[in-house]
Amino acid sequence: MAASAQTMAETAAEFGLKPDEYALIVRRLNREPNLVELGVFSVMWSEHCSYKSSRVQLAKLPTAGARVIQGPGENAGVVDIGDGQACVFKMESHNHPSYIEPYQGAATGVGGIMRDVFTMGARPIALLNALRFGDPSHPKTRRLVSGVVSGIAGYGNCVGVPTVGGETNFHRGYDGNILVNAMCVGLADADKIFYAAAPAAGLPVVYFGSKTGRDGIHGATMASAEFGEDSDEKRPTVQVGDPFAEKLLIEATLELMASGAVAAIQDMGAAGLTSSSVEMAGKGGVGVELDLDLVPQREEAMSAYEMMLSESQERMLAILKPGREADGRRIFEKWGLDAAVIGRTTDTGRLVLRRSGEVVCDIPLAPLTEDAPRLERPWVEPQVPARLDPAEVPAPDDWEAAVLKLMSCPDVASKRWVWEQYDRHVMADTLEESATGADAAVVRVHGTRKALALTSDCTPRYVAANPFEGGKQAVAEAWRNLTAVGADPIAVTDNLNFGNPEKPEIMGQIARAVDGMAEACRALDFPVVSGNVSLYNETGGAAIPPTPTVGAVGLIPDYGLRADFASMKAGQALLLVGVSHGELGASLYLREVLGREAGAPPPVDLELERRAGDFVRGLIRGGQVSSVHDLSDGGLVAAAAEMALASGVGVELAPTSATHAHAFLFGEDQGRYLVAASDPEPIIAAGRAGGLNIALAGQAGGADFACHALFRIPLARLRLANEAWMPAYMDEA
Amino acid sequence: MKAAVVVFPGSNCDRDTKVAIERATGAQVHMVWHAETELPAGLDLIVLPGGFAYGDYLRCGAMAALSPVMVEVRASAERGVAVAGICNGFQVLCEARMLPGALLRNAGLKYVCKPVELEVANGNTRFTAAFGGRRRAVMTVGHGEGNYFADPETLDRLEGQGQVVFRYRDNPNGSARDIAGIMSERGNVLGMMPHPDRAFEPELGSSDGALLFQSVLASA
Amino acid sequence: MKAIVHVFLKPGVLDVQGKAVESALHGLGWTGVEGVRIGRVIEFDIGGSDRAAAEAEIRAMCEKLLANTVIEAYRVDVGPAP
Amino acid sequence: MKAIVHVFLKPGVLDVQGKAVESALHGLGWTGVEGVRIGRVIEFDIGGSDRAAAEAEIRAMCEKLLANTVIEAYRVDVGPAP
Ligand SMILES: Nc1ncnc2c1ncn2[C@@H]1O[C@H](COP(=O)(O)OP(=O)(O)O)[C@@H](O)[C@H]1O
Ligand SMILES: [Mg+2]
Repeated sequence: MAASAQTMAETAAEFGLKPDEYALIVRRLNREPNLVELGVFSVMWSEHCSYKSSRVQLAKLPTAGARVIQGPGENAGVVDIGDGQACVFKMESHNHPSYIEPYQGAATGVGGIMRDVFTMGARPIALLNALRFGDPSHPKTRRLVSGVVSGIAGYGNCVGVPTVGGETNFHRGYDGNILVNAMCVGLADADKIFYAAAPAAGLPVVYFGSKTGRDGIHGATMASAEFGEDSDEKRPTVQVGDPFAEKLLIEATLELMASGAVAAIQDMGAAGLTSSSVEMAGKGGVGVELDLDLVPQREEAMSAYEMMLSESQERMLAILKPGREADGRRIFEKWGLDAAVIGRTTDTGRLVLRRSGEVVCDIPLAPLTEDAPRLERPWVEPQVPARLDPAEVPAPDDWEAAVLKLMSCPDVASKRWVWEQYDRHVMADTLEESATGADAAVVRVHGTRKALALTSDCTPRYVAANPFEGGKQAVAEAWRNLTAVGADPIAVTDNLNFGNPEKPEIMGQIARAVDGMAEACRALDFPVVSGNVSLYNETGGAAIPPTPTVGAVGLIPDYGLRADFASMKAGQALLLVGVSHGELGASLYLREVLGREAGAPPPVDLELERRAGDFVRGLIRGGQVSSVHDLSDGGLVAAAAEMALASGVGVELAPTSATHAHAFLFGEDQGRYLVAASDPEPIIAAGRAGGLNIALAGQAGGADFACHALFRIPLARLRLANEAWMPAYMDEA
Repeated sequence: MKAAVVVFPGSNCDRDTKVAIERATGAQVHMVWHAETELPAGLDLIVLPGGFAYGDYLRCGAMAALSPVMVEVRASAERGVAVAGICNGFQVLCEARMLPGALLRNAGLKYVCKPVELEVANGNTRFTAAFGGRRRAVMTVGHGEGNYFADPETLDRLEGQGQVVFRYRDNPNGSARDIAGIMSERGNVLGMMPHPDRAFEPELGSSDGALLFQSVLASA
Repeated sequence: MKAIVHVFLKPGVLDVQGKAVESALHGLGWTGVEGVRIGRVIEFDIGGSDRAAAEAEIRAMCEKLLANTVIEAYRVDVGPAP
Repeated sequence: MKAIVHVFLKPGVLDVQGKAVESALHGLGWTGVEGVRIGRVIEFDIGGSDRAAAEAEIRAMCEKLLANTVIEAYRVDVGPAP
């Protein structure tokens, strides 16, 4: 600790602090920090904890709404779902750790996001995950897929929370930086939400959960650093998850909350003990004193620095009400958890740490949060391509081959190989999930007729082509997916995955994508209540495609009136709701069949989006239709094919536009739905009366997926094309 | 009917099982913590639920089989009380040697979660009487170690004595002779990998699991 | 003293994991590899200095918990403390 | 020749199984047991008779497949064919 000023400034640079940031610390302290203090500042001011590059951008997102109980700023967002109940949810990334050690990286990602949810008093009831991998032919991809999927399964299955949905994409843009975004949804009583702010001085600070080891020291700063060629050397930072400990932690935490002993509570996530204690004290405007000797330790001779920065998993910090230590002791003993009172809140406004009787850190708390850098990073307007005229895009030479190619391409092919490894049914309230053929997962609110609809969406190729439209589209698609099962969309969580924000082009992607998301959220009354930012997703200077993942929650008042796309019946008419211009820019047809990535993505008309959605939801709620599918990747062909496969009934498509049949069939125009109807006339009339485009697009029946003269494919063949790709790929030695 | 569901640290189908029994039979269901050394009096059914007791570390069910409450569970079984182990509970019963054989890693080496079609191989048991001669049932499985193993003589004996209660119609895990569920010689201890506790009403895709609990009710 | 316990599946029990590893090794070009078996090894320290007594204790642990003798066989080695 | 590969978590990496087994053994009354670590052992036959060459091959197999070197360390023993 007796390092010279010179050395400490150098260490600061190694910790990722910029010279001006270091100077600010010295000014605030009126002296040089010691190593522990420097460590505390460096993690609190890291991108991961401080959101220094993105805060200005995030401020643009709408966060208020009639149902919002808690917006961004706590561990998770909270929305009102009626009857005194609340839904608590958030999404978080574990990208870098999953690339380094896919199983543990993904597993601890799931563990971390669950802790954010039960920390607020909610029982986790569903998990989703949004995964982006590199090109299937990249030598690392298969191993990463296999490790990530078994890590998610290994953790979620053991804890006993169903993994009900998600997405899996492949693109060479993720070769060196995969994305693992996990979302957790929980249920709580609206009047029993728990927060992090320490309410007063003089209260005991209790540590409980697993012991502290040297896991992931500096993980939070690692998550904010670009990968170099030496990323294999960053190994010691790998954290190992213990889902069994997490399960005990959930039960113990909820029991402790129910006992009335908890005044404030916070999980130890990134930057563990540092960020949890700083945030609890900081939010409550009090100080905190910890005696680190009392922290349950797994390894010998840990320094104060190591203990403060350890990212050992499955740990919690709680501030108890006066005199309630005995409740804690009883509950921790029952669940076999390590626990200790490690300190108290104070009225000094300072963070004071002791180790072996010595004060090893004594700094004011305010600068850690208030002075955290908030950067107005420079950005440039992204270059966006012009709209692609359908007339300039060739039709397929071989229609049948094109349809089969599309349905078996990695992004569209069935992900059964993935989701069959996830327990989707535990808790016995899952109604729709990955396997059942529905645009959103549907999970009952236990013991009621209500259900939550859950989805996660982003189309990175759109965002790459036009960040603003792509950002809008991600939100609109999430809203549409919730609508397609009959839910009222309520609120959004997001995970902004981008490259290095110090580059103005990347900052431009962030700024415009967030603008697009904000516009869509406003237009659709779809506030953002929580989220996470993951930057520096670059290797060797190449950034990932911009990927602002949107997770969303909707409410179904009575799950008896909902829709899926697996119940279409022979003889039903297929109605297409929405406007079709034949947008082929940035489409899957272009990429997978023609091998081109070009053109503007389909624009989203938010006003039409809303009208079409409200109309379709009305049909579902009125019991007029029960089989609905939104149109997205692969356009009408993919949507109709998926309905046919899920329902086990053939479809004969009837292109309404004679010109450019391929643009009509493969175009990815937004704001559209396919609806199966036994009595189509009144629906068409009602739609048109409401000013909507609605037309007959096909007929269900037979055993083929067909479109008049263009193609006729037996369902069995289509199914094989759709199902075979992933198992064949994963089982290749 | 009076039933108990044992809760081990790491059980995660305990609530599901309670709800399933209540909805299927109207029975009163007690939750019994694994550290208890006594069970409620007058039980007609004890269920060891699914989950990952003790994290399934070392071997699935191994540590749970040594839990204090298992002494009473065994004693109750010896007195003829119906005991059912579902999924992880089946693993616990095998580890406790209350049922023969063992559950190995799935042949596909992966956790598998999916609906399976079952053959009711013995419809004349305390656990299947309410199937009323129905030979088919649908439930879901969700496990990584459900590959039933026993030596050939044991398998012959199980088959010969009608102790095979359920079979898979399309084996998801490599189980010997497609076995999905077996019972003890005396017929009062059942172990099965599929989840009747996730198949108790049509909204869940099947209500066949309710018949299992109703069978026990009828014999109570 | 240091205890080392090896636990393997008994010969009649198909070692699916061993089989999978064997075919993966073949796929990677190591075609000469045969008879792959995968087991568990459990190491721990145990007090006392009477080797025979320790070994008896450890066998009892195996019978009770560390191995499932329906499907597994075990081997116990006791050495001096490391 | 016979290859025996032991794979253990590197020091400092949380061994969740070891931790669980240790507390179970304590619960069963074996309170003197400490420092339980659980690993994998992989045994197989490998052709040839050049011990050093075989060992190099087996190390390559460990790096490529048998061990996850991010969190695990391994030890290779080669002996004569059984
Ligand atoms: N992209 C985003 N959009 C909205 N809110 C965000 C976003 N990113 C982070 N937040 C909010 O900022 C707060 C801090 O986030 P984070 O540090 O990830 O939480 P934690 O420390 O609990 O993991 C949370 O309330 C989170 O919801
Ligand atoms: Mg948190």
